[in-house]
Amino acid sequence: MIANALTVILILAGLVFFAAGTAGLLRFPDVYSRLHALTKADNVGLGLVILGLMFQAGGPADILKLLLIWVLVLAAGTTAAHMVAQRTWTHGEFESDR
Amino acid sequence: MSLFYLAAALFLLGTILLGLVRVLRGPGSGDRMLAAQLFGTTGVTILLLLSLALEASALVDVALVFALLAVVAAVAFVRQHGLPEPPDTPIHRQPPDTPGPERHHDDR
Amino acid sequence: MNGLAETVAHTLAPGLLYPTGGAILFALGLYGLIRRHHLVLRILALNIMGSGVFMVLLGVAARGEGPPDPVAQALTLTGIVVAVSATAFALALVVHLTRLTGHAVMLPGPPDDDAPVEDISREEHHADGGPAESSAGEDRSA
Amino acid sequence: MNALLVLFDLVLLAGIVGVAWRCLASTDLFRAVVLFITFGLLLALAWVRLEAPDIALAEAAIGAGITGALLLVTLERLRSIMAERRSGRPHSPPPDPTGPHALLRALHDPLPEHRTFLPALSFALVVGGLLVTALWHQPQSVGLEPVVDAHMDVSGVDHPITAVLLNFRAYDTFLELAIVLIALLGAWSLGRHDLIPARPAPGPILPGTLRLLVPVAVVTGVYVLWAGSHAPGGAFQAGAILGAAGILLVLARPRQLPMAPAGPLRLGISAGVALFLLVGLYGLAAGHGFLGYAEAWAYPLIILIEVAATLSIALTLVALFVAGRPAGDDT
Amino acid sequence: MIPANPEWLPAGSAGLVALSLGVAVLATAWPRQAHRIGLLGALAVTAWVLGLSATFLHAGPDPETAATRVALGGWEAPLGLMLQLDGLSMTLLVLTAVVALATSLYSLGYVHDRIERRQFWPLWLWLWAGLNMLFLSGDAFNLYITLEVVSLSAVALVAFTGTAAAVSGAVRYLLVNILGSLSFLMGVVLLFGEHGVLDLVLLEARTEAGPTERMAAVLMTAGLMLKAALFPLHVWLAPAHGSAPAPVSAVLSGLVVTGSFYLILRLWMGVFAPLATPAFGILVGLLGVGALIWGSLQALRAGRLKSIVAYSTVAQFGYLLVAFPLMLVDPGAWRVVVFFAVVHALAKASVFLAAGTLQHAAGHDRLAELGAVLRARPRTVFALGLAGVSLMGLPFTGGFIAKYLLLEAGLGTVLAGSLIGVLWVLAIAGGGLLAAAYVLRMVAPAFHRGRRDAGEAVSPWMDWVPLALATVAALAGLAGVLTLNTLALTPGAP
Repeated sequence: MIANALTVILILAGLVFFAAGTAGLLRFPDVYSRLHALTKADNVGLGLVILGLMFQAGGPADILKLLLIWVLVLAAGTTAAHMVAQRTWTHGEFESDR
Repeated sequence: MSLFYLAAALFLLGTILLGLVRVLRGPGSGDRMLAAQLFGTTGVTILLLLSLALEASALVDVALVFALLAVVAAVAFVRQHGLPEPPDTPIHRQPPDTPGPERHHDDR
Repeated sequence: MNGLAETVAHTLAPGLLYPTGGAILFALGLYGLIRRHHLVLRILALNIMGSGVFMVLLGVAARGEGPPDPVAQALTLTGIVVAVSATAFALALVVHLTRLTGHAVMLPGPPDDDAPVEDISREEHHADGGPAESSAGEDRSA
Repeated sequence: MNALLVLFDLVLLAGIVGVAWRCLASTDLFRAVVLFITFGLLLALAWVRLEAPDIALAEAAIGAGITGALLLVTLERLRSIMAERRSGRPHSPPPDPTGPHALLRALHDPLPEHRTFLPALSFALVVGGLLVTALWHQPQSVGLEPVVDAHMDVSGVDHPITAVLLNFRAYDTFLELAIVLIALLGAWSLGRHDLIPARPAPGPILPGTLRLLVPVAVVTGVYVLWAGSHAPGGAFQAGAILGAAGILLVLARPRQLPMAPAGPLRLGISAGVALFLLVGLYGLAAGHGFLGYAEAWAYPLIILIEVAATLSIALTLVALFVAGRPAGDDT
Repeated sequence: MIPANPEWLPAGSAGLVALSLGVAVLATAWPRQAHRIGLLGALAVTAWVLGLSATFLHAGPDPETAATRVALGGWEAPLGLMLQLDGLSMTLLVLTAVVALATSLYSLGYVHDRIERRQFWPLWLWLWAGLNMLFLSGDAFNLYITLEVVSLSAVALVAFTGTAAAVSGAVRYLLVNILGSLSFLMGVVLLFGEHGVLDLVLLEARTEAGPTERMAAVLMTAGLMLKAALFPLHVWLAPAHGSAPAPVSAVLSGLVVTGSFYLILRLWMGVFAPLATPAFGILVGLLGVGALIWGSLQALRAGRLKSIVAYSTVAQFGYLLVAFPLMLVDPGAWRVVVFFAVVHALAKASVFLAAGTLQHAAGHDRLAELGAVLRARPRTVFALGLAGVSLMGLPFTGGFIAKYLLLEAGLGTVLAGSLIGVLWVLAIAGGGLLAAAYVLRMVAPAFHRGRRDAGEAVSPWMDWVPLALATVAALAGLAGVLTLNTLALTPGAP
């Protein structure tokens, strides 16, 4: 019961971060600030949801899998943010027309 | 409980659809790539939630694969072949140990 | 009233909803294929049509009560692999065509005209490498 | 629960169709590609809803790992070719719609885009409408599920889809492997490859990520392959994951990696079909029919074929990504 | 002589699949020896097919139970996949073997570059294996897969010369092929959704004229018509066939297109038989008349030798469409149609091979400038003419017999009181005249006075193979009775 309640609370908190990430993606003025929005959702939003889901996991293997997913998404988010920022920095923001 | 997971998944699906506005508007390719990256993360989360809502544990594996390969598109986006690099940008101020000799080995 | 509710429920069951979506995707891909001339977009349109076919197949397999039909899922998997291979090959062809002609839209295909036709059985056209090679090679060394 | 599921389905389908529509209507190729990647993500969710986790797994590996990277790199290749042409030698003029045989060409060639709106729309509407009508009239056929279920105990594996793919309809799967191979042979026949140059990493982040991802990808690939005998997974999904890891290496390698020698590469890409064929011939000789197995041998033979197929698929996908044939293939 | 044993047929069919696949895999894995593997493989596969057909004719399945069905992996339909060997597939397998053997021998001379050989042979062997599998397949989804094997390898071969024209033709061909395959697959999916089986025989037993069948018939037929370049979906054909290397053009026009047509015929004789109505037949027949006229006119105004031949394929396939309404009146007419397709494939392949020889000698194939080479190469011109005569349908050639039988069937329609039958008869007779006109266009320069110039030396293979194949096409009439008898061994067919 407590586990369920914790799950619900953590997932709800995670959703808030996702919503904030999307809002930032839509509202922020340029790429660099939008990067921040993205990382919030990646790191914290998914992290909270996964934390919540761990309370429902069947065994240590499942927990490990969930943790692995989180680590992988963290790495992907970090790399993607870095790459996009770098490309924008070197090539400018508006070079998509082809 | 599964109703809650499903509702959460539906909410996240809604954020993806909202985020599509950024892909459509751009304006730069960086913005679009960022949005795609966010969708990837959101998709992983939706899959995890659905795995509980629909009681299908295999979906965790699907989420794992998405998480694993989320970075490929971003890397492809940045590190492409023959990208004409405008001079006088930060990367060019570094010592030019860039692809010159290596390309030689590479192509033939 | 009850009958109406039942009809609606039947219509909204995944077994009917998704095949309908698949049919829409198929038609949409067809529409895009006719309208768009850039070859990359045409390839995307064909992929979308393919996804429509797979969605119909999986939707049809998920109809009814029991577990979904594994044969349909196996066929879909095979179909997806075929689609990916064809896409990769098509993209390679498009890149090659662009290298040769400078644009990635379909050339008008006047069937006869005096477009030079290279004959691979003749020696002088390929001192080293294939003819594909000799034309592509210049671009790369440049 | 049911109402919410229906809502989920409706939103998902609307999203899928909307993304596909915007993708095809896009004037910017990059936007079209990003939308197509999103389309793949949403499709995976649809496959999940249709109780097809195997397909979702394949879609994840392909959509995220293979097709997305392939399309992005194709755009970049196209762009660099165009840039080279603009700066270099003159290029042939774009197709002229009013040449000497304009009428003839109009018959042979697509109309200009703005004049196709009505014909295309009405054609697509008719096709879609007829399809929907036919689908709505279909009965709820049981399909082949009971038949497969009745034969699971003699198939050698516990996962029905793997049983269909590698035992009941092994011939289709064999030809599927052949098609991947033919696509590569076709790409190779176009010319030598055009490798993306190695570049030193611009910071510590990418190499660090690579060091984490590539081993995890290998482990995941093996896991998915192993899981295939009793749960969603299998040779193609595993091959696609390993292939995506290979593509990542090709893209992000900080320095030149040794080239794969041509002979072993040829053997590697054809190992899957070759082994499959040998097993099939053995079945023919032993009286189980072409591509048949003795019941006791089914499991080990299926695993053997799957391992070879995984390796071949992974290699072939990476080679398709690189596109041209290796220089060593011509010596 | 050992008496032929009907028990050999299943193993023989599976063995044919395994053998042709084995040759292709071997050539892929060992490209350096690909041409040698290919030559040996071509001989072996041809021998195997001929042996199989001899067994089939002697010990053949009795016409009642008819087709030999092979359960692959020992799994019977509906669970497993079945191969299916009957008179129709046997005839086309033999046709494939003859044309493919000729093409292989020709390619020994045509593709002689060391590096090109390695690319050409594996793809060509996959194409051949794909065709063999297509004719043997008895399962709707498997047909889709084999169609893909055929079309991907065919596209790669079209792009083979690597010129802008060839690659652009290949891209068009690939897109058309993928579209056709997807349309076909959607039809298969509809049928599977309705009936829950994929096996053609089981499907045939379950189909009736419902909305699913109608839509599936439309989708599958349209997809295959695209692939077969049947009028009006033919626009991709000339660029692809005209710019491919000569042996590839020969196989595309002779076999690949025939393969799609075979499938249309098979589906309409089996699964979709309940849907065939006279109105539908007349519609198809009108398309055929359109194809005859349009293709012939294009062939008459084309400036390049290979384009003329490519357009004549569009025209000649018009005959096959015209035959559809005849088949509805006289159910036995389908055998004549297949016989016509066989003769056409042989003649068309030899014309393309001869054209390839001339193109090689002259360095181009612009008809206006080919005179000197034509005058200096009587052997090739003779091959061109002999095959052309067969295409026109002059007496004593295979083409004559085929057209004669078609006309007979058409007159039968008229006698049966169908007014529109007159149109079919006129089309069949008039098409022959148009064919005569474009064939004469091709060979006429040889009889003008003028300079002779043999041009580039050609290998003996390229010199003799077209002539040999053209002779086979001309003599195919002698095998007419044999072919018709073989075809009679098709189950469910009148």
